[in-house]
Amino acid sequence: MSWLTVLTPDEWNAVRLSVKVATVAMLASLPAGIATALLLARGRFWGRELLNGLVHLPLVLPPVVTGYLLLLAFGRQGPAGSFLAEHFGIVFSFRWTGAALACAIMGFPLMVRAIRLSIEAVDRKLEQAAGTLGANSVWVFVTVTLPLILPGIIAGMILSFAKAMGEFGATITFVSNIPGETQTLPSAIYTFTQVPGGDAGALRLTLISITISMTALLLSEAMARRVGQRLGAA
Amino acid sequence: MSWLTVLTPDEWNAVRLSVKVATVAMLASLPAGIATALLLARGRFWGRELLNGLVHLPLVLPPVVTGYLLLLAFGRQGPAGSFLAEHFGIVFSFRWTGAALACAIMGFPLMVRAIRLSIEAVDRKLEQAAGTLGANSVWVFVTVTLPLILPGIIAGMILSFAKAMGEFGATITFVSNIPGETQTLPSAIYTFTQVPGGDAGALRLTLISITISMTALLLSEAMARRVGQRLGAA
Amino acid sequence: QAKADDRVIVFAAASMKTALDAVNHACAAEVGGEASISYASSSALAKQIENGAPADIFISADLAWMAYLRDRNLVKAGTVTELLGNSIVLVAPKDSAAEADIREGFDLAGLLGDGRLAIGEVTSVPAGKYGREALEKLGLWSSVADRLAQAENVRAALKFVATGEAPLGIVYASDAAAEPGVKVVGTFPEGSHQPIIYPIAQTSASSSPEAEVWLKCAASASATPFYEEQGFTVLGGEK
Amino acid sequence: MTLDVDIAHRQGAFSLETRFSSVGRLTALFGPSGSGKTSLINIIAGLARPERGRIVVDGRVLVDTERKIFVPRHRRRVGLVFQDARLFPHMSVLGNLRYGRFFTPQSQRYASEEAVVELLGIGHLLGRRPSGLSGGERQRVAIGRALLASPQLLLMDEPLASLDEARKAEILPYIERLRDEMRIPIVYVSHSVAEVARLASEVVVLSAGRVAAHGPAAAIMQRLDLLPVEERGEGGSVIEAIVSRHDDTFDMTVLASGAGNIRVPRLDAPPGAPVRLRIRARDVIIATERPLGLSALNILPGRIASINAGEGGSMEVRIDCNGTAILSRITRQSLEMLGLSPGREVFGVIKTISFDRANMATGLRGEVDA
Amino acid sequence: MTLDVDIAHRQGAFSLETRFSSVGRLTALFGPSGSGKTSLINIIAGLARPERGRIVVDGRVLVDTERKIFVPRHRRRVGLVFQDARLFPHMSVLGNLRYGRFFTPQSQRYASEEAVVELLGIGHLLGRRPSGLSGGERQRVAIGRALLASPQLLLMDEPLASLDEARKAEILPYIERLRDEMRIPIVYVSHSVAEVARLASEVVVLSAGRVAAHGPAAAIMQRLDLLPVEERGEGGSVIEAIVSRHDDTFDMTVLASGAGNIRVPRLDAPPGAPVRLRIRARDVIIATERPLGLSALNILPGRIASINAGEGGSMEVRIDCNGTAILSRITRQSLEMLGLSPGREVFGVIKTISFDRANMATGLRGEVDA
Ligand SMILES: Nc1ncnc2c1ncn2[C@@H]1O[C@H](COP(=O)(O)OP(=O)(O)OP(=O)(O)O)[C@@H](O)[C@H]1O
Ligand SMILES: Nc1ncnc2c1ncn2[C@@H]1O[C@H](COP(=O)(O)OP(=O)(O)OP(=O)(O)O)[C@@H](O)[C@H]1O
Ligand SMILES: [Mg+2]
Ligand SMILES: [Mg+2]
Repeated sequence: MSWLTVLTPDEWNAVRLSVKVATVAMLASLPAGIATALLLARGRFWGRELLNGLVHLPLVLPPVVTGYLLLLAFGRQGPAGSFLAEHFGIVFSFRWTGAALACAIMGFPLMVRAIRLSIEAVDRKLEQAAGTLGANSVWVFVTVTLPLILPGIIAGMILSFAKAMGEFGATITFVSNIPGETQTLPSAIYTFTQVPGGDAGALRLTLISITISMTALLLSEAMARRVGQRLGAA
Repeated sequence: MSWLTVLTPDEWNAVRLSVKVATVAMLASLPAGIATALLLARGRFWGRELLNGLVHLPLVLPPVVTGYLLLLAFGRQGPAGSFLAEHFGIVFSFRWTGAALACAIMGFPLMVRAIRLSIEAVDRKLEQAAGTLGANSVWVFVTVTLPLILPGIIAGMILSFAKAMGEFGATITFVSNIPGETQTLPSAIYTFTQVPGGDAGALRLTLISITISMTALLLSEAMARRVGQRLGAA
Repeated sequence: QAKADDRVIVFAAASMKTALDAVNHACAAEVGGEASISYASSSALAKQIENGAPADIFISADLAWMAYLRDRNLVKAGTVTELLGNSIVLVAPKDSAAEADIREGFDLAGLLGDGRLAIGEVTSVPAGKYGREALEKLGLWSSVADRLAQAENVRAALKFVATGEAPLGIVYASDAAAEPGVKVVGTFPEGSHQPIIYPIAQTSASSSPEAEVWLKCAASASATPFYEEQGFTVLGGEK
Repeated sequence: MTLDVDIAHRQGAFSLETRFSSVGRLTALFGPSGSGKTSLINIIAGLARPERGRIVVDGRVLVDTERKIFVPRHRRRVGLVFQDARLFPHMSVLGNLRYGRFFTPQSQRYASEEAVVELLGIGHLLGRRPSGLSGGERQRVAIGRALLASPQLLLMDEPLASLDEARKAEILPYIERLRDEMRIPIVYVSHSVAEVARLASEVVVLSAGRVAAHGPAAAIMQRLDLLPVEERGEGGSVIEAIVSRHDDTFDMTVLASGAGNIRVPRLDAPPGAPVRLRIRARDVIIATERPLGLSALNILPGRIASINAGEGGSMEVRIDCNGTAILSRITRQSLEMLGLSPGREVFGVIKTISFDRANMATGLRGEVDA
Repeated sequence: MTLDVDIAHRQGAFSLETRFSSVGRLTALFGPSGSGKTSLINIIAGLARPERGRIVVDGRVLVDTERKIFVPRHRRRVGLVFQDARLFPHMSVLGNLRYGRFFTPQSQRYASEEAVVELLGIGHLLGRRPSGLSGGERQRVAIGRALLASPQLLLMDEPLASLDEARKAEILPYIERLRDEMRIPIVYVSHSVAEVARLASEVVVLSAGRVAAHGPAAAIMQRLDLLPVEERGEGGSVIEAIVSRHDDTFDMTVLASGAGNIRVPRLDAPPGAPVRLRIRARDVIIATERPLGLSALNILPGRIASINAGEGGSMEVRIDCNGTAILSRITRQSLEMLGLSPGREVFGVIKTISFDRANMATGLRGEVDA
């Protein structure tokens, strides 16, 4: 591929890293995304609106602020960061895992909303039917609700992935811009835009980023179509 | 209110401007959002995937890039910008309208996806029923589809609004950060983070931004609940 | 002009906000009203001016973006002035025991331990560029090149240090002075890098006499205390 | 009405290839589950586009694939009562009912809201949402919604399946009135022979997507072999009569028919009104001499025209009463015991009580033999 | 089975306050649209939580609001055939059918997949999605899905409403077998008197959320006044008999009953087998002297026990045939003409042909009078 030769090793690293970070962010936040969507769609508990607000925060806050808050919480000295590092050996600071965390959090409101919309559209009578057939609530969820909300889950995943491919404000503020470790494509692109004459480089990387995202998007659409057919939509 | 006295006139301007920009961005993009969602959910035309990709671009691109592209296209010298200015007298460059445009575009993929998910969940048999009762496709849409996708529309609107309240990367790149004209809350917050000792100011504005967004969120949830009840959801 | 009123519009690097706001306030009487100051990164501002932004004055955080505009005749060459200077320092978290005498070959890597050196992005952020130049000059670059934590801007680099995320950082003296979470470990010697200069100029598109007045006022002795209070050195001299 | 259907259509493994032409005022679609009734109805309503063929209603071409005609559904003015009510969940019951009215020109509205609401007994539901209705209530609202759009052709897909008999009994006469007074052509899907016999002027029997039989209701009803085994008890002869007089003392009506006078429970029709009468074959007893001291009031003299073996040891005896055929179903044992054979003079004995409203229809005169 | 229900529940303006206790093997729920049948079924299945009350099935407390017991629906082992099929759209027909099996311990599975698929005639649909099924096909799959979960109590909400008579006739005997051989207690909602009379050992009549009548099927079926007006034609006496012998020559079966021998079309039951017989009141002719030369084979001597006025000029005559009550419905004219009065000796005349499968049930002996 001619791209390979056009890209510097650092840029090539950024491409690989971005895909890794976006994929991990998307997959790792999925269980929490589904759980949160479920809580928000179905739960009737105190603090529901608080949770809802919290989920939306990364959307509302300028990414720099989110990044800074992440730094305070999940940094080496942050309460969550030091706890996780001590007890689970999970370190975010200046690691690609931190980039994934930042991307996951930035994409979280989008993922949750998509899944939640799907959950709210589920015909609860089908869940009742599953219950009378002997399925407890976990099984009902796994065998009925989950398959029915697949379109929403797919939409949530692609939104999260796409957001991760474009996110850099929170990432760079949280875990810096270390080539090979935390320098994702958007960070690299941003750097290019900040130097006179960097437009060509920015454009090149942007095109790569677009190509990757569009491939993911096409994949997701194909998956959604298959799911849609399975659900018998016209 | 004590906030009023704490805020400088420029900051107060930024608050008002942000609300205006977010509201206008949300409302102005709604018709296009619905139309695009409809096309993507129902349309079977050449270029569908292209449109889909285009809609997702602002999510994928670093906001700075989006802002720069907007500057190139809708700036005073840009093709779209000069066309609109000449023929319709609509000027975006360095106006609050430009900030609204940037926010609308940044929130567009979120809005479209939410509405699209709702459209895909509509039982098309109900539309058929409306057809047999004499409604042509426009009436079917207005009287059946539209009310049924209201939850998605509300979700799309609040996502767009929240995004607009947090967006600054594209905005500041496109229309700069001119107090009273294009300085929105996130831009103002950003500026604070760039100077020593600005954290207190940033925090203050951030809290205001959160308050506004959470109010909007609560409103949207209340609306969605009412709509949900009307739809007879359990 | 596309702007709504005829206030002077200043495009300035974001790091100057505190000082420049004060200067703006002080000059209001002389100019006949406060200017509107749009703070953003120098790159964004330069590109906006290139695309017809209604700015009267441009203050860049480095010479490169000013040169970019001057090469395109977007600023009035005669008005370009080196307004302020700054220096870069090595900082550590305030409770750090690190001490350093910054000179050629000192053991920066040893001081870092297994931590990272926070710095502005070395190709795009001015403070990062100066930092890199200094490190190269002092022969330290190769020992820390892969130990950097580059930030989007110098403030973010400072945050890395202030939160203890990075044990050391290279930032402007002006930033270090105002951040209670850090202490200055050492100052990079003059001559270890290009002079740090914030140039100011009036744009070619600006025809407002108030803008000239504003520029003069901002560059005048009466503004000096405001700059110095924020840790800048005042240069004042044509280039 | 004339309804010409000649279409071919596939969906999945199922192919519908249907050709018939009905001149009846109410055409019944009859056939087992999965035989294509709903599919056909959907095609007539314009919900599905047949692969090939023509549909013409009263000279109006709705579909002609050859001439590339496909009238969109909202211009067909075809009312459709769906098998699954399909109410609009976001509208109240009243909103649902009024939906179609809006699209009907004032001059063409014939259905009155009060009358329909009253008829369907849904007055107390008007403010409710469909989600709060019972199955039968939902179906009633769906019927009302279709009626209130004042369609020019009414398609009803098992409209009464989920209703109790009392409710059915109230709605059936209204459908008769639509058919007769409003002269709205109707296509009616039903599994109930009683309903079909009562309402239909023509019957189309579908089987696996093909027309298995088709003709005037009277003819199809006499062909017991066309009916599902379990429904044969409901089959019999359909004859025409005229209200001769009312017997107020005993609350009865005397009908004059070709086969003689027939006493039935009181009918709400003026003397002279035409009446269509279904006489179940199993309700007809055959007597070789005029019986005495019997509670059955109708004793019709006639001559055996033919005898055929039915299923399960039963015999179908056709009695020619003055030129009108009456079908009787008896056991072979009775046949042999009484020594019945064609040509023999006998009496058809029928209880008055065996005629109930489900067996008598007014207003279909002239179409029985069409 | 014993089923004790004593609950109070509100939904919107509708209040359900139902109290009955059924010991029958199949309890029929009967009542007009909107009377609360589905609501009651939902509460028994655990889909709704009653505001107050108790539900006990065979000594197992499912709900007791006072003791704060509410067994969750998945632990009730209550199979529910919904009025609206509610198939899982994301599974094939086979997936739907097998769904419940997964949650049933191997030892408790009694329904065989092949048998159920065969019975319901859905073998050709197994690979399909529910969206590609016709209304009746969907309902059949729903029945199969509930059966294959091998429930310990089966609730069926108008399961056969959308099916044709032929299909019904195939499924009814299976339900009888479930009831009799598997001894699965069943609660069955239906609008069809024929179905209820055939299947039910007990009947609960609901009206506006209250129990209007309740008792053994035989008793309820005799009380014509409890039936909806239009269903009274279907009412009559339910008597017990025993297969006496088969008449191979004429393909008939002779039943021995308290009222005398009764000839019916051939039944598939061995001599000695108990049979339950519904004799429609309208099918019974009264003769003052033993009729001759009549095709009707069953002539039961008896004495008039009572005479009541029915609706619409009809009279209900109860004939005591050797201690077994036979109900006859005749016109007032016949009554006066024949000069009938209580105590008078008469003959009840009934055609063999008027008994069809829908009127005869095997295997319910001993529960008629329970
Ligand atoms: N969710 C609800 N909210 C309010 N009222 C309801 C709700 N569901 C049902 N009802 C009302 O409760 C009553 C009983 O409903 P139910 O479905 O039990 O009737 P049903 O006897 O099954 O009737 P059908 O034979 O028509 O199915 C009806 O009047 C109905 O309108
Ligand atoms: N969307 C579809 N795709 C494939 N096959 C279908 C589809 N819809 C219906 N069918 C099949 O077409 C046949 C006819 O269906 P249709 O709904 O017309 O039957 P019906 O006569 O109305 O039956 P019922 O009395 O059960 O409602 C059935 O065999 C059904 O399985
Ligand atoms: Mg159908
Ligand atoms: Mg019901």
